[in-house]
Amino acid sequence: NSMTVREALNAAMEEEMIRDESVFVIGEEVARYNGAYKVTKGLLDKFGEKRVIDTPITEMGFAGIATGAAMAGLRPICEFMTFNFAMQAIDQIINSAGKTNYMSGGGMNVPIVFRGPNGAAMGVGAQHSQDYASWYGQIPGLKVVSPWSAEDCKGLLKAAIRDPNPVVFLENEMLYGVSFPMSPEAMSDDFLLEIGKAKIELEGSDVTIVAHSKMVAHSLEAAEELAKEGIKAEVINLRSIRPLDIDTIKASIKKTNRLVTVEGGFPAFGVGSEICAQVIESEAFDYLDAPVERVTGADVPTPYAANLELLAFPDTQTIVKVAKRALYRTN
Amino acid sequence: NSMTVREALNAAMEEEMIRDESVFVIGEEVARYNGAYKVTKGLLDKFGEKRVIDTPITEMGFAGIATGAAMAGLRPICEFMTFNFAMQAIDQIINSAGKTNYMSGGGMNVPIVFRGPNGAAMGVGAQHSQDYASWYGQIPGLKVVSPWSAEDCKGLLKAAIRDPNPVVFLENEMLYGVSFPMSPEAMSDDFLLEIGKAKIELEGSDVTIVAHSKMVAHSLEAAEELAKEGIKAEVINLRSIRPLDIDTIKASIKKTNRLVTVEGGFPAFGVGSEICAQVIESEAFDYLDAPVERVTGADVPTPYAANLELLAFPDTQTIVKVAKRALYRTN
Amino acid sequence: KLHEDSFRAFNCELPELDVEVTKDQLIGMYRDMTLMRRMEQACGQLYQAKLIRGFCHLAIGQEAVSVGLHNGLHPEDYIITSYRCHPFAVLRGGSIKGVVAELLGRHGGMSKGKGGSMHIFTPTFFGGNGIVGAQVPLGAGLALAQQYKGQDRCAVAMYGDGAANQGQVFEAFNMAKLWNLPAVFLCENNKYGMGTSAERSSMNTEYFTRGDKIPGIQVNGMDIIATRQAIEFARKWTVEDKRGPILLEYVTYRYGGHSMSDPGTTYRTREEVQRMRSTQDPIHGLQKYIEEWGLATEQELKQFDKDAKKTVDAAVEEAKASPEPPVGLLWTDIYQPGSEPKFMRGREREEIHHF
Amino acid sequence: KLHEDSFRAFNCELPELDVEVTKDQLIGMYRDMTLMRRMEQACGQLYQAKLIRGFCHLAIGQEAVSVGLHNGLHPEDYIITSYRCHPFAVLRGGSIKGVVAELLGRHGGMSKGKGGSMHIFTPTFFGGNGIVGAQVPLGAGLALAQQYKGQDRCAVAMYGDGAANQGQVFEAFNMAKLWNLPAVFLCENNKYGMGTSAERSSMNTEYFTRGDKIPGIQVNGMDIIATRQAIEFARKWTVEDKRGPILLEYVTYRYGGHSMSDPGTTYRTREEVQRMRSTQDPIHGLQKYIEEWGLATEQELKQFDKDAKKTVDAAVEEAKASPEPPVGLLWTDIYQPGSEPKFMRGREREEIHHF
Ligand SMILES: Cc1ncc(C[n+]2csc(CCOP(=O)(O)OP(=O)(O)O)c2C)c(N)n1
Ligand SMILES: Cc1ncc(C[n+]2csc(CCOP(=O)(O)OP(=O)(O)O)c2C)c(N)n1
Ligand SMILES: [Mg+2]
Ligand SMILES: [Mg+2]
Repeated sequence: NSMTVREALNAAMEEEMIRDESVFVIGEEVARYNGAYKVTKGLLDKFGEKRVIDTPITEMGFAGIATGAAMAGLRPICEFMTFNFAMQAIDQIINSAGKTNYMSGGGMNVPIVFRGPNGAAMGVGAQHSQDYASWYGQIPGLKVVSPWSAEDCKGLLKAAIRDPNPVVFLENEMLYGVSFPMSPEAMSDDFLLEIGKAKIELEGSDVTIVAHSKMVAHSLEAAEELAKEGIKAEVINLRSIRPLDIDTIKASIKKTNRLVTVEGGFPAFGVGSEICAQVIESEAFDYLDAPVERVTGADVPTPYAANLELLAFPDTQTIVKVAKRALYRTN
Repeated sequence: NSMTVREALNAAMEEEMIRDESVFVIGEEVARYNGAYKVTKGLLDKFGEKRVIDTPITEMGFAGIATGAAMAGLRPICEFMTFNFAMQAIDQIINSAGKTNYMSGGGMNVPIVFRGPNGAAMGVGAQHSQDYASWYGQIPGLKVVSPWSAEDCKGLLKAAIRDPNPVVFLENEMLYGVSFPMSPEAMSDDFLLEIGKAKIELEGSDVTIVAHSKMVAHSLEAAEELAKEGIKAEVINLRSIRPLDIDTIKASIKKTNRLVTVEGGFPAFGVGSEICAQVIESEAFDYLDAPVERVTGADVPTPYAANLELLAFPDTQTIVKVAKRALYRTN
Repeated sequence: KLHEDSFRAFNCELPELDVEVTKDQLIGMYRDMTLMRRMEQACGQLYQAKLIRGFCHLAIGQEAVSVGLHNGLHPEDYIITSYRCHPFAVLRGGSIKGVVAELLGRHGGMSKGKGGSMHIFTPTFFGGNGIVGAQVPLGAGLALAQQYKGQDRCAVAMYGDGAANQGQVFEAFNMAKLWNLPAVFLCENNKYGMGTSAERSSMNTEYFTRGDKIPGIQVNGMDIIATRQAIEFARKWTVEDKRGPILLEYVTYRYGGHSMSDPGTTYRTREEVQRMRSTQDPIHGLQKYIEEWGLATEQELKQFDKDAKKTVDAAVEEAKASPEPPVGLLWTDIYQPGSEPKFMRGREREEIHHF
Repeated sequence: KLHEDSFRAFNCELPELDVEVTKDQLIGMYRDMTLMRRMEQACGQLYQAKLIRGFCHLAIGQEAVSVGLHNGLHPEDYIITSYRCHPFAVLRGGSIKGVVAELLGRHGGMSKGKGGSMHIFTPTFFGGNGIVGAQVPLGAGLALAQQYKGQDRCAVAMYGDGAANQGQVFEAFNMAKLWNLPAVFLCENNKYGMGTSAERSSMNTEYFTRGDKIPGIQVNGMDIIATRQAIEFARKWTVEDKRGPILLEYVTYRYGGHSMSDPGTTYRTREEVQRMRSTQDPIHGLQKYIEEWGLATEQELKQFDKDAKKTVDAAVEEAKASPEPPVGLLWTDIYQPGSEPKFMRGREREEIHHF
C-alpha cells in the first residue's frame, strides 16, 4: 500500500470528520476549488457546505472565527493557503488560541488545528517561502508538528485533530505529491501517532542527523551516500517541533557521539539552534566527540533565480559534507 | 549628567527630526496623548501634526502606511504601543519592509524604524508580555536592536533612524523610568552607536554573562553578588540581536572559558539558543570549560499572579546560581 | 415608553418604543447597575492601594450596557468583549469575589489568578480579551458554532469606538453576513479610545452604519430600558427571525480614565465629564423612571445602594482572604491535563517541571 | 462620447461622458494594449515551456486597466498593485525584456532575477506584491509621502475583488479619509479571486460603495476610454481639488486562470469566458472605436499587432540571452551597501559571506 502526502492528509481529515461531527474545515478555496493544493479534495462533496467552508481572503478574520468556534466547543481545521499568509493571523493563533487556556486558568480550552504548507516551494520567491517552525515552536500553549512522510501526515494530523490543544500543523508543498509506502496499521482509521515523539528513520552508529519535514528526505539520501563510504548515519525525523523530543536525540548522540541538525528555515534562532542548546546543557554534552553542526537555509530572503535559490536551501550534498566534517573526515 | 531611558529615546527622536525633515513619527497616541508611555512627549508641540501622527487602532494598516511612506523616500519612526500589538502588523514588517530591498534587486529600499516596548512589564498577563527578539532576529533584511541603558537608547535609536534598512527597535517598558549616567559624548547631537556591536559593561575573567535589555541590569547585579564571593564575571550587553556580535562573545569566552546567556523571552529558539549554537560551532568551543548555560523566561504563558510571575522571569538570584554552576561551584 | 431619540436605524426598522417591563425587572436592573458600579469603584480603590497590578479598565458610567445586555439576552447566549469586562464576568455566571480575587491575583479568582483584569471567562462569557479588535472575529466564531450546532442562540461581539477601525472587525462583518450568522456586533461607543476621540479615529463616527450590508441601530446606551430593548430586538432578528447579523451601537460614556494610569482629563474637559455624569448617568436615569412610576421610594433605592456596597465589601474581603495560587499552578493549564509534554523548562535547565 | 453605462457614482458626481482624446492617444493605447497582451501571452508560453518557475499571474483581458491608468496618470504619479503586475512594470518605466528576464530568473530582469514574477519595481511603480491586501496600506503610505513632500501627485493603490475583503484595506480607507490623502483606491473587479466568485467572497459586490465616507465610481473596465477618463477624474479629485481619497472600481475580466496552475474553468463556465472575450474585449472594443472614427484601417491595426508580436519576440530573445545572476548576488541587497553586517551565514558554518 502506498499513499501520497496529499492523500494521507485528505484521509486523515475525512476519517476524523466521519468520526466526530464537530470537526470541520475552514479556509480559502478549501471547498469548491478542492483546496489550492487539492489537499481538501472531495471533502465538500462528502460533507457539504456546513462542514467545508470557503472563506474570503481574510486570514485574520477567519482564523479568529475558527478560534472562536473552537472556544464554543467545535473542532475546526483551519487551513491557510500557506503559512506565509498566516502571518496576518498570527496574533489570533498565538494570543487567542495559544494563550487562552492558561489565561482562563483552564476554563476555556481551544481545540483547533491550523494547517497548511510551510517553508519554501520551488521558485516562489521571498514572500512565499518562510519556515515558521521555530516561531510557533517558541510558544507554550501551542503544539507544533512538522511531518515528513505520508504515514507521519496521517497519524499526526489525526492526532492533532483529536488533541484538546491548539496545534500548528506545518506541511510542505513539495511533498504533497510524493508517494510513501503505508503499513496496514497506518491505513487504519485508528492510526494515531503521538505528538512529541521523533522517529528514527534509519539506524546508524557513526553520526546522528536530525531533520524535519522535507529535510528528512535529503538526510536519508545523504545517509545513503555516506553509507557508500562506510559511514553509518542515524537519521531522526523530528516530526514534532513542540514538544521537541530531545530524549530521542540524546539517546542517539550517546550512540554516535556526533550530531548534525538539518532544517530548511533561516539559520538564526532556528530548530538547530535550540537542539544544539538543549544538547549542550544536558548530560549528552559529554558524549559529543565533535561540535554540533547545523545545516540550515541560508541567511538570505529567498531569491527567485534558480541558481541562487539552490544556494539558499540545504541539499543532500551539503548534508553529506557537513556530516563528514562532523566525523573529521574531509574529501 | 544623567537621563532616563524615556528621555534618551525622546531626545534621539527629537534630534533626528531636527536634522532630517523626512523623519516623522507615526503610531497610536503618539501625538496629543504624548505617547502611551510618554516616550514621544513634546514632539507634537515641537514638530506639529504633519510630523507626529496619531493613528487609529489599526496596526496592520499604519505599519503598512509607514512602510509605504518609507518606500517613497521618507524615514518613518513607527511606534507600536507594545510589540505584542505589532503581531497584527508583522506581515508588513517582514514581508513588506524586510524583504522588499532584496526582492527588488536593490531597487527599492525601506528606511524605517519600528519601535516600542517589548517583553514583559509588571502584572500585564499573557497577551502583553511576549519578547519578540528572536522572531525578528531571524529575518535577514531586518536589523534588530535591544538596548538597555539610556546611552544605548540614544545612540542606537539615532543610528537606527539613520540606517538605510528597516530596523526593529525593542524597548522595555520597565526601563523607561530608569535613570542612567550619560557621558558628554552621549549627550551630543552626533552621538551614534554602531548597530551590531555589543558592549562589555563589566570586565571579568571567570565567567561571561551575555544579556540584552533589562536582563543586563540583573546580570550586573548578579556580577556584584558574585564579586562578593571573589568571582569575576564579565557582563556583555548585546545591544543588537541582528547582527549578533558573536565575535565579542567569543573573545570573552576565550578569556573566561564559561558562558551564561540571559534573556527574558521564552526559552525555546531564543537568543540564548542561537548564541549557544554559534559558540559551539566555532573555535570558541574548544575554550569552553563548562557547557553553555541559558537563563531565560520560563516556558509558560505569562501568569498574572505576582508569585507565579516571579517564577516566570529570570531574576538576579537565578543568574547567580547558574553562573556558579557554570563554575562548578555550588552553595 | 422610550424617548423618541432612543434609537436610530440603518437599513432596518426601529425597535418598538413601547416597552413592557415589570417592576421586578426594573428594580433588578437598578440593583445590578448599582452593584456593578460599586464593584468597579472598589477595584479602583484596590488599584490605588497597589493591590491590583498591571492594567485595570473600569466601566463606570457604562453600566446600562452590561446590565441591559444581560437582562435582554437568554442566559445561554454568548458574549465576548475586550478588557473592559468585569461586569460581564459577574453577570454571566461569575461572582464579584471571583472578579476581585482575579484582579488581586489570588487563587480564588475566576481564572485562578492566572489571567488578570482582562481575562475572565464563564461558560457563556468568552472574556476579557487584551488585543483590541481580536474579540470580534472570535465572537463571529461563537455565532458560527451556535449555527453549526443548531442552537437557537446568538453571540454578542462587543468592541469600542476605537476598536471599530481594526480591519478584522470588517472581516468579521463580511463573513457573518455572507454566512448569515446569528451574530450581534455591538459597538460600545464611549466617544474615546484611550486619548483619541471618535472623530479623530474614525472617518465615520456613526458606527451603526458601518456594517455595510449589515443593518444597524444606534441606541442610547445610557438608558437601560433602551439598551435592553435593543438587544431583545437584535436577539429576535438574529435568533428567531434568522435574519443574519445585526450591528448595534450603544452610545455611552466612561467617567474615568482609559485605565488607572490615565487621569482621563487631558484629551477631554472636566466639564464634559461632569455634564455626562449629571445629565446622562444610567443609574440616575433609571432612578428617575422608578421614582416617576412610584416603584420604589428614595429610601428603598438608598437601601439598595447600601446593600450593594455591603455585598461588594464582603466580596472584597473574601477575595483578599483568598491565598495566592499555589506555585505548582505555574505549570498547569498550558496544555489540557493528560495531553502535556513529558516535561517543560523553567528559567534554567534545572528548573524542569515533569508532568 | 462614452456609453451611458460607463460609470456609476457613489456620493460624488459622475465623470464626463464627453471625452476628448486625440487620434495619437487612441492609436497609442491600442498599441500598448496589444503589446501588453502579446507580452502576457509570451509569458504564458514560457511558463508552459517550464522556463518560468513558481507563480505566474497574467492580466490577459484586463489590458484596459493598466493602459488606461498609465495614459490618464501623470508619469510621476505612483502605482502599486498585487502580483498581477507585468503590464504596470513595463508601462511605468520598465521594459518587456526586463519583465520577461525577471520571470526567467535572469540577471537582466528588473529585479536582477531575485524577485520573480510578482516583484518588479520602477521609481513610480511599487510592485508587484505577493501578500493579498498588503499593498493597499502601502499605497496609502505612498500617498502620505506625496502629501508630506508637498508633491502634486497621487498614488493609486490597486487590489482585486478578492483582496477587497482584507481588513487592512478598510484600515487604509479610514486613515486615508481622516488625513485627506491623495490616494486613489482602485478595485480591479475581475469577478473572481482564484476560484471564488465575488458573490461568494463579498457581502457587497458593489465595490465602489465600500469606502464608506470615501466616494466611489464604478467604471466599465473593459473600455479603455472609460478607464482613462475615470482615472483623470480621480486624479483631478485627489491632486488638483485635494478632495481626499477616492475609490474606483474597474469592472473587468481575466480570460485565463488565476495563475498558470489553474485552468480557470472549474468555477466558471467556458461560455462565460467565451462571452466576455467576444463581447467585451478591450482591444476589440477600441478597435471598433478606431474603425468607426476612421482613425486607422484594419490593415494598419493588423500591422500594429504584428509589430507588437515582433517587439515581444525580440524582447523574449533578449531576455533569454541574459545570463543567470552571478552567484555573488545571493548576498547583495539584503542590506544597503555599506550598512551590512560584517558577515552572514550560508547553509552551514563554513559558508560564510564576508562583506
Ligand atoms: C491591537 C491593540 N492595539 C492597541 C492596544 C492598546 N489599547 C488598549 S485599549 C485601547 C483603546 C481602545 O479604545 P476603544 O475600543 O474605544 O475601547 P474603550 O477603551 O473606550 O472601552 C488601546 C489603544 C491593544 N490592547 N491592542
Ligand atoms: C494574504 C494572502 N492570502 C492568500 C493569498 C493567495 N492568493 C493569491 S491571489 C489570491 C486571489 C486574489 O484575488 P483578487 O484579489 O480578486 O485578485 P485577482 O487574482 O483576481 O487579480 C489568493 C487567495 C495570498 N497571496 N496572500
Ligand atoms: Mg471607546
Ligand atoms: Mg479578482
